[in-house]
Amino acid sequence: MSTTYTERVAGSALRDFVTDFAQVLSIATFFIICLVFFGTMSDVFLTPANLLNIVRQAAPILVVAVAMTMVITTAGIDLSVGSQVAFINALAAITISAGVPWPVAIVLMLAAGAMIGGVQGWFVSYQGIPAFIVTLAGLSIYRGAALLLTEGYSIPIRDADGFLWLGRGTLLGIPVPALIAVLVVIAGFVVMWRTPYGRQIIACGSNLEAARRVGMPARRVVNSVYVLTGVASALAALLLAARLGSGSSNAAQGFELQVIAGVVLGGTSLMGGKTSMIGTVLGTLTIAVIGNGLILMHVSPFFTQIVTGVIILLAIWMNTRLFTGTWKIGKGASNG
Amino acid sequence: MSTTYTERVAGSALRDFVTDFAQVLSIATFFIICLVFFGTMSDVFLTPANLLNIVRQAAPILVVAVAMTMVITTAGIDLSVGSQVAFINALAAITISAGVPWPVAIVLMLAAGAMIGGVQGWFVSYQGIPAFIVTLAGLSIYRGAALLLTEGYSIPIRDADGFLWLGRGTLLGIPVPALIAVLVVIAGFVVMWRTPYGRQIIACGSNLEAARRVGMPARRVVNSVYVLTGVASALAALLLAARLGSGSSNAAQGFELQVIAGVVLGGTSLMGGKTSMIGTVLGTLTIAVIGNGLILMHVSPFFTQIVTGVIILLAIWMNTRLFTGTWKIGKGASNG
Amino acid sequence: MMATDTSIAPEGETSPSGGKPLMSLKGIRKTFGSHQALRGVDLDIFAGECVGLIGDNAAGKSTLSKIIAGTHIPDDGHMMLRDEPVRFQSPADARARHIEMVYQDLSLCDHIDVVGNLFLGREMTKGPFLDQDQMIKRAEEMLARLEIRIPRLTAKVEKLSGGQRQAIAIARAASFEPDILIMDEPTSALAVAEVEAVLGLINRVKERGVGVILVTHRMQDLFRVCDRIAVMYEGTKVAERRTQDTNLEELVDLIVGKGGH
Amino acid sequence: MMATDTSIAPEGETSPSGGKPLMSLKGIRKTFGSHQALRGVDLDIFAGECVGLIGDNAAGKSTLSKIIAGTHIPDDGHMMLRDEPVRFQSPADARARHIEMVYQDLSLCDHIDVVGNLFLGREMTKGPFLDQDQMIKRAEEMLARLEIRIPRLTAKVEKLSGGQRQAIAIARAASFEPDILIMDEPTSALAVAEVEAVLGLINRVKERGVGVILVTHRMQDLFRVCDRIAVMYEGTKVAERRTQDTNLEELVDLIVGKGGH
Amino acid sequence: QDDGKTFALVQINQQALFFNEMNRGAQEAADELGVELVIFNANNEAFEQNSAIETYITQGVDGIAVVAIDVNGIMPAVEQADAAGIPVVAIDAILPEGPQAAQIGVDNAQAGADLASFIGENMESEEMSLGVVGALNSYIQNVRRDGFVDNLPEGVSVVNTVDGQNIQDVALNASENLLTANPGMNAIYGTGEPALMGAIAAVTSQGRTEDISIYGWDLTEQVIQGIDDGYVKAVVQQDPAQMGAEAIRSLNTLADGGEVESEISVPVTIVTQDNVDDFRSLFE
Ligand SMILES: Nc1ncnc2c1ncn2[C@@H]1O[C@H](COP(=O)(O)OP(=O)(O)OP(=O)(O)O)[C@@H](O)[C@H]1O
Ligand SMILES: Nc1ncnc2c1ncn2[C@@H]1O[C@H](COP(=O)(O)OP(=O)(O)OP(=O)(O)O)[C@@H](O)[C@H]1O
Ligand SMILES: O[C@@H]1[C@H](O)[C@H](O)CO[C@H]1O
Ligand SMILES: [Mg+2]
Ligand SMILES: [Mg+2]
Repeated sequence: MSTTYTERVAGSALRDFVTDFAQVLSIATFFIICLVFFGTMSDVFLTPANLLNIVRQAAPILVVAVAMTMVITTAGIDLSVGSQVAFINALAAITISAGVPWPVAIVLMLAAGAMIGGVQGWFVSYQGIPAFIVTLAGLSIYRGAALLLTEGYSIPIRDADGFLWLGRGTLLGIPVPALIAVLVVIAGFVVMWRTPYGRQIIACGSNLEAARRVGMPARRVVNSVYVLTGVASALAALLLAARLGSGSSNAAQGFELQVIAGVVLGGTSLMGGKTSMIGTVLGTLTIAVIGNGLILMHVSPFFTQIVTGVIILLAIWMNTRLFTGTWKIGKGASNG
Repeated sequence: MSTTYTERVAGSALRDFVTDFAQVLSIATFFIICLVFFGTMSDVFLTPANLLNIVRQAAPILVVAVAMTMVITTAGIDLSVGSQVAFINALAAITISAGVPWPVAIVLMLAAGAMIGGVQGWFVSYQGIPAFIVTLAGLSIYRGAALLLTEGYSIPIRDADGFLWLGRGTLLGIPVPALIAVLVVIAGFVVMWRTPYGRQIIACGSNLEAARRVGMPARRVVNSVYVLTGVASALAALLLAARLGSGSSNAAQGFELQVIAGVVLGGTSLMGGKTSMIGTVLGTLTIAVIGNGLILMHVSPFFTQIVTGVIILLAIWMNTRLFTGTWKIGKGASNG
Repeated sequence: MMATDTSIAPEGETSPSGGKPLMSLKGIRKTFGSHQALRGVDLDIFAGECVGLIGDNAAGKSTLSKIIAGTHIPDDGHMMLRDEPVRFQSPADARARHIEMVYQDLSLCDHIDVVGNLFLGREMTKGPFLDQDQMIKRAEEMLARLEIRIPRLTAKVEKLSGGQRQAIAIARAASFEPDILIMDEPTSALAVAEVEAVLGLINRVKERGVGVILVTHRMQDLFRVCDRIAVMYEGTKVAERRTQDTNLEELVDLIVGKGGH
Repeated sequence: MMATDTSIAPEGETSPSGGKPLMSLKGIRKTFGSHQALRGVDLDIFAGECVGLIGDNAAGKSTLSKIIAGTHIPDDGHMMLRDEPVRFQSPADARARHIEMVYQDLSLCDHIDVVGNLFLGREMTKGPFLDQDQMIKRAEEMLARLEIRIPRLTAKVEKLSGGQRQAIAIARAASFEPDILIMDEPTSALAVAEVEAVLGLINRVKERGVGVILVTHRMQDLFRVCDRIAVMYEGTKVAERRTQDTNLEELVDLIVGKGGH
Repeated sequence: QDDGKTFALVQINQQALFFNEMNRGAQEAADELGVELVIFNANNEAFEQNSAIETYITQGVDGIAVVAIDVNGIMPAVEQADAAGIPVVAIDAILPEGPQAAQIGVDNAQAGADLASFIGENMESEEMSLGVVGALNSYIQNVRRDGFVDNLPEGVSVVNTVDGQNIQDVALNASENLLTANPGMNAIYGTGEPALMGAIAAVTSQGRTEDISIYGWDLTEQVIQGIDDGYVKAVVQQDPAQMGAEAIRSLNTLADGGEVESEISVPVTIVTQDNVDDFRSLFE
């Protein structure tokens, strides 16, 4: 008896690529569709001024979304970022009003953010309390603290032009907040893509016990990502304060959901392990573009919320069908 | 050579009990501490009138929390419940104002809730879109729809005393909303504890693929829990409308976070599979009790948010340390 | 590209009964991304016989088993069950046709207790409620037959030892009167006595007319329960032997591609 | 309650070298809830030898292995490493002492690719960045030594076959020059040739002076690589034999409690 | 001095100066009268206001002042308080017919209309195209929007309305987009403090102070700066502190068995460059 042994032939690498990056490809496609659609519907939309506008507006969200991507990758969540932004934003205005030089104030605020995040992260990682509960408590605490600090006043920031430049200035024609956001995004991307720390974050989210077993400092890593959201929230708070020229406890309400929406839309999984920094950027920008585009199209404000929701849902739906291959006709169409 | 073979002696069953029910025991303990504390601090707190008050106030949250427990047990989430409440609540007011008899309106509203939930569930289960995104879109869509219906105003419900009784009346001295909530809680408890459907929900959350492989209708089950949050939201909306005597697009803002907080505080895990209906009830009531107690204690409103957050955090922290046994002194204190 | 063993004796001859196969697969293909997991596989299963399915790691054994159990949908190929063409859209379809499988990854629900996992998808009820007492009683019998000791049937399976978990998966698949029982490396984590119990179980169900597919790397077990052995290589079936016509060395050679003597 | 085999020859005699043990455990106990997983276990591991650890399912083999690897902290008992008392608070502590383990559940990160899992916790870097090219090159060597074929090293391990996954776990533990290598049922999912490769690997690392603990249910493997065999029963060590002084039947009897002839 | 009376003030939120000023006024009045004041912050949740009132009823406070989020929805609680013999006064948001003893504050619709006619009287050009930054989730602000828009003079057209959601940074983004979307627009109306703050930040940071006029509600330091700089033309300023004080004084009278006017009006001022100096002291 003779048997014929043949080896498998490797199929097209493109298929693996599409499978591996389905979610990013999907949000990228949809982002482009949005750009084209709004570009067609409004003359102003694709003007450099408007595009820069969008990036400047999205900058605080982008900055926090980068850190949030890391938190969510560890299967955690940080619901307190909006309150942290409000708190630091108020604290910054008070500090600067009190005469502290603004560069010093910036350093102090970033340190305060790191501390707040560090404490929350400690409860999550070393005490094993669900991140949702810890940061929900934080959401309440820091918003309350912001209220207490400002007593409802919005505190103007005066005589700190250098500081205000952070929010309003431009460098080489590009708004400073946009530049800062781009730097943060690049840093976040490189960290997650090609550093041992990024690898540790993914490992902790994929299989925390496995990460611990291979000797990774799993708890420290989990703790650290909350420090990062703290610092990022502080940075976002500074950008907002500089843009608004004031600090107020009213700032950044619902901010956390906007940030998380961008991250999840970009394909990072709330169950941990699955991450995409590019996806986060595209997800966040998509939401910003929709908000901007609808106003440019003069959609009635009574409809904007409905339209925004429907667009996001249909978009992700369409793209899921496109890229997971379930759109094949007939058999194999259902997966069970 | 002779070897001695002995069998293991089973240790105390109490230890297993404590381990298995750590989270419920912990929230129960804390709930009792809260009762005792506020009872000591305020004469009014433990009066039947106030306690019934608390249950009536918590009723809408409790009703939705029961359904939310099921959703979260499947590793899902429903962020749209607050918006659904606002939408149905506005719709109910409009329907009744339009002259539809209130019993008919109630049936219509519950059906509308089921439909809304069913659509969201379909996207989650049959289309495989993350529940977070689907229901975040829902959060936006239904709030927008409520705004559109009411144009930002509130719509009074008149000449429907039977309907208003649902929110304000009493039966045998107990407020009707409280009775309804208790019925829903009992139903939810029995379903999760002792029915095949409850078992399917847990299985889908624990290991969706395993549930599918043993022939469970996994997708249908996942779809169904969103129908339940839809119906529960509609019921909560009716309770609210009946209590307030009006429908408003502003109703139930931030409601989703309150509901989810109660569920998670009660020990149901956002990662799915781990569930506790009793925990949900205790978690929800704890938050309600803290809110009520702080009002009775005349805590400055600038501090309530801070105090609420701190109490929740410290409570869960204390209890984690108590019941997981990590409080043993010396070795074994750290788990790595 | 197809490379099935053409020189093997025709179907009828390798079958123990000479009758019609219980289940028959033809030209089954399955591709994941760029990877061809199965490149056209034919296989027959007869009632009352055990087919051993062996092959190198990643040869495609589990993929083929899952296709029979309805867990994967093949890209191409036909399946016949008792002469009737079938196309499973989900494991529920296969289970409805009395096809049960022990998965290599066990497919247990960690958050559910031992009893619950044993009866998963087939809970016993009393009225609308789960009949926990009845299930516990039957669970004890089911496990006793596999000689496995599990002290607390209401403990979550998460914390059980590897062997205990595997025994639960086996008990679950074997206890509900399947017509076809697929076992993907069912004894890999079991101790000696428990392996014996599983082999005994296979022989018992065969007598009842069940068709068994046994995927295993434990060559010595094949000769104790299998009537026929199919060898897979890189997504194809390269050989099929009656157990009595072959021996360990030949099988090992066939697996690694030194076959064809 | 303690039930170690008291009639066995004293330590020195079962040791291959007659020297001091590399690692020595005394009176190790571990309880989970109401369940006594380990009820006082003593065990020595010598450099350059392989100790087989066998026993019925749920006997406590994995629990004992995890204690040596720092994954569990014992409730009671002492551990000595090269005459120095040690108390591991985490696997990182054990890894720092060159103790590596292949876990029964493999402990892979499903979302990370093959290379990433092989180097998990020991990533190669170039400056502050991962040196992916270098890692891929070394990963190919690591896997080749185990004769496992994995077509795409940048594929997520999630989708790999059972045997491929196990090979990754083995390669990871064995490739970084451990002093003590604990393998909890490392060959359960491997095909014939791959099992041979692992047994060969064990013999090779023994020659380099590594102390190996092999937990397995494949009795025949024990005789190919082990110098000494410890038998566990219900959380205790009931017997210890030099491989050359025992045989398969005796071991099977010892496992099920018919021992002591 | 202390006759042991306790009054409750049920507030909407504490994130705007308006409410905090009201709280301050109420507190000062309470101190003056020697009564205790407790304040509840509903954080914009309508049903929390009802819950708080119910709790105060059980506790037996001597009077309740409420700034309603949902004017219809608050009524059951108001009726309950009345049934329990506790006097209720409403501040700012006008409640429908009911047992409340007094309505204190501003007619927001009327004030909106007044601002509209102010624009009519002071128009510098024939045409004005105006964008509205509103807060659709605030009943009071919807009233202000409609009162204003419905009474705009000839020549003024509303080109776009955006929703600032009563959050400063949201209002800022919405205002920026409003500016981009309507290059020809030359005026903005902000219906409340966050909306106005957002509009001001947008106009200043985009350097549009030359060609955009801003109108709106509620003074803050930034608004005064804007008036000084000339691009903020007119702002409705209420006297929230006085509203709060009036509420407590009324409750005190009512609790003592007295009677109060059913409508206590606290007039608004339209603040322009002409009279802004009178208000500077508020922010020192
Ligand atoms: N869901 C999947 N997605 C992508 N690739 C898959 C998937 N399932 C299996 N594969 C690939 O198909 C090939 C065959 O896998 P399969 O599990 O069938 O092997 P096997 O013969 O059971 O091997 P083992 O003896 O190691 O269990 C492997 O290369 C595997 O990586
Ligand atoms: N984390 C844990 N929590 C609770 N019980 C546990 C835990 N780990 C192990 N056990 C219990 O301890 C006992 C011993 O388990 P262990 O995994 O050590 O057995 P084993 O000898 O490795 O068995 P197998 O051969 O089946 O792998 C089992 O009864 C198991 O249920
Ligand atoms: O009435 C108030 C104030 O005027 C302030 O603008 C904040 O929000 C509104 O609801
Ligand atoms: Mg397999
Ligand atoms: Mg084990």
